[in-house]
Amino acid sequence: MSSDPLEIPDVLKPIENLLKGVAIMKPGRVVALLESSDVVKAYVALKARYGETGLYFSTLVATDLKEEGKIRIDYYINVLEKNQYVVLRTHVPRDDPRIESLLKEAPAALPGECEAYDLLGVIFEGNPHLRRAFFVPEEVAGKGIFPLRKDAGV
Amino acid sequence: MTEEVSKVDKVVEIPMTVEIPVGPQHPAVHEPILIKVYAEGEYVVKAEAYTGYNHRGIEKLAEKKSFYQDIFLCGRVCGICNAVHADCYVRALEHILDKEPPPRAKYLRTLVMELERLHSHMLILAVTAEIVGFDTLFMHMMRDRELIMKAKEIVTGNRVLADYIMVGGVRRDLNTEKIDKLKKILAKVEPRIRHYWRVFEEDVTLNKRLVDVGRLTPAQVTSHGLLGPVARASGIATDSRYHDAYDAYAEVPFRIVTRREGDCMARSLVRFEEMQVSLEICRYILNHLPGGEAVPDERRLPRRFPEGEAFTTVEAPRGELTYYVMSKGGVNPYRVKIRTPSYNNVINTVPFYVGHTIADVPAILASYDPCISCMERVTVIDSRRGIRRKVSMRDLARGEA
Amino acid sequence: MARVKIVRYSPWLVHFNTGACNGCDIEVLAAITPLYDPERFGVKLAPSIRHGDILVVTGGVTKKAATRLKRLYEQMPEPKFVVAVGACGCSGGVFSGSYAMVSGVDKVIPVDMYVPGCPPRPEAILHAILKLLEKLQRGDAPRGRAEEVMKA
Amino acid sequence: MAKVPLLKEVVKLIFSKPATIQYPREETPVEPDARGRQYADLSKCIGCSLCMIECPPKAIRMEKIPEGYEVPKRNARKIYPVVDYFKCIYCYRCVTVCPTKAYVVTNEYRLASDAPVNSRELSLSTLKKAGQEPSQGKEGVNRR
Repeated sequence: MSSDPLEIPDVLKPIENLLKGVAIMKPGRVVALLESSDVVKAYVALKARYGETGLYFSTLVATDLKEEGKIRIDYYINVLEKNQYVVLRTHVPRDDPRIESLLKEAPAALPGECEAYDLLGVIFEGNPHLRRAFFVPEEVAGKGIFPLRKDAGV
Repeated sequence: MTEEVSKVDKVVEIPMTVEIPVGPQHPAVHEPILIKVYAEGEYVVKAEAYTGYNHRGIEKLAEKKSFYQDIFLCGRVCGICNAVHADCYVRALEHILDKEPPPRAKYLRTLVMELERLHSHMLILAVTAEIVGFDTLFMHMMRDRELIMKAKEIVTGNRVLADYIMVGGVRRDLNTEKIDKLKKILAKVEPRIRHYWRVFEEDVTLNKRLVDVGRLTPAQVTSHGLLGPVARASGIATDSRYHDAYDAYAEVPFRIVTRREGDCMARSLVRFEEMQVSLEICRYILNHLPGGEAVPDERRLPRRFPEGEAFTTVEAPRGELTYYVMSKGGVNPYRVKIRTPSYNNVINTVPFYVGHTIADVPAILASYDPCISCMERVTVIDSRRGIRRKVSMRDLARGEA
Repeated sequence: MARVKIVRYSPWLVHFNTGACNGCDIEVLAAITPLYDPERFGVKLAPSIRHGDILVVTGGVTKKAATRLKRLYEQMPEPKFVVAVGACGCSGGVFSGSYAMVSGVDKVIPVDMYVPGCPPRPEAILHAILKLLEKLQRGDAPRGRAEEVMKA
Repeated sequence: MAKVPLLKEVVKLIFSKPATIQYPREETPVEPDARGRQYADLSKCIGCSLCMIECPPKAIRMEKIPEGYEVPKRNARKIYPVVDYFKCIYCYRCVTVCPTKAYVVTNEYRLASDAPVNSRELSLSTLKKAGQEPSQGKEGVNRR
């Protein structure tokens, strides 16, 4: 993992000034480390560069990193023009996981955000569709348990 | 909003158990989903999706089971595209282990995945025919689909759930006798597919029900993250087989099928052309199968995995399927995230029902290829009289509700 | 008992997915297609639960689907029979132990015939239905009803 | 125009035989190596429990071999795996991880039953009872 600007791959050029670091995930995915407040800006910059039909939002992965006290959120974006996957990676604190919603810029983030809220309790500010029991059975959701957290005990 | 609701005179609830592979914890791939459609007269004014009936807690379960047990668990996320799920997960494991399967195994994996695409596309096209009221075509297509199921049985040992892919290779090999049998089956299937293709292109009923229905523009496709045949029918050339060139797709010749129209008919025709491409890939593989070992000794595979993470994609019959696997060492994965294509294709397209007639809703939904076996019944609520009644999807499609 | 006799000649199936992976669903669908043709035995898919005699349940029961399954079962006319299809339907299969599952169908409603397999072949589903018809021939009461009688 | 292919099809179908397989009067063709029920051959089993550990749905339980059977010496703990066919997903992981290749695989799929079925009888039938020949030879057995 390095923050050397010389190593910034071509595909990340539009968000160069927001980067905190760059890494590579197998097999050959470019990972851009960002502040949690910069994710929407980064997506907008990528969209401005590659165009509305030049990229699409693919997957949102939220992972509970219990030992570090953080929840990691990865946004996977497929840049069709460069034929490359870009991962916007950010961390939010585990006891108050809040992040701005990407819904306005990418409607495709809807199911991913709803799921991350229901299963891990990440709050996406500005997403009106968040609700518990989207997927989780009411019995579990009613107790305030987020099943994918490592200490959920289910 | 309130004004709008007061104008609404009919509320249609569709608890169709459409199988969305909704992925979160992933409910099964095919999830029963409830789409509530608010209609004004015959026209839809608002639609909402409710999900969770099929949420089986797979992602949590995957963290509790070992890496190898998860191969079989992932295969059971979706019964229809099971080999694709297993392949995606296994390739993630192979990236973590830094292991490369032998070329023969790569070809065999590709063969199984293409057979799966064939049977899945045939199923959804048959169901499309059934939903628009062409039952005979449904029965005929299902009859010929049995040939492909037979082919799958010959290769993998089971008609549906393949359980064929293992870290470092596949679990069964082909011999010349089996290859001959497969070639015969492919030769039988091809004229049938061409016949059905022609029926779809020329039949009056199908054309009336499918052409110009559920049109999507390329910008809608990318902004809403739609995948697979749905995206390709609108002119977006997205195909993981090309993006990632996994397994044997780097060596096997194939083409990405796209169309420009973006309506239900275009999606059906894209599927037909893809079946043609799949047949060609299968034939190429059977003719050019490399020699060597393909079956690893499962007793000698490493039990413990190193630390690492991998994100793999695969082109499932319904679109791009992604797996994220993270290992912190040991025998269990730390995180497995599954995002299935129907998850995007069904939930994100809910707003696009607005403006269509109620009878078109099932036809549009079928063209997104949710898993239809579960689309069972809908409830019609007449909000003036407050009466609810349940009708079948087919009656609804025929306008009898 | 007289009603059981009537059902014997032409039992109608109702198929319900309670959280299956669709593997069993497509095999149930395949079992009603021309190659297997259960209409030879008078078996056909009923359009609504209220016309059905045999409820074919595929998949392990998720907690959300369990209430729906119970309601459906109550809406069926007597006498009613239940066939659980697939490893998940029989016992929860590979999904047992998850927080979202109740597991097997028999945890929710009484089951008359189990069809193991993952997924069972269409022939296996036909075999199960034939076995159930044999049971009817002998005049066995459905399990669900017998239990209700015992309770009363 | 559109009528032509359908008309041809109709004529063809009128003169063709029905596609239906007359099950159960007629056996349906099943591949000889299709994955059907499997059970442990106790003359080879060493009671190592690996299949139980690896089984994805945890369908295998290790049980004590009852009295009166001649147990091979290698099976020191005198235990054997019992497969619960209601839980089994027929993935054959147990078959492939077995260190002594003790599992017997068949293509038997007609397992429907109204009471739980498992492999206890089948497995025990592969062992000699004190002073008797083992009752081998089940339908469609092919060994790996």
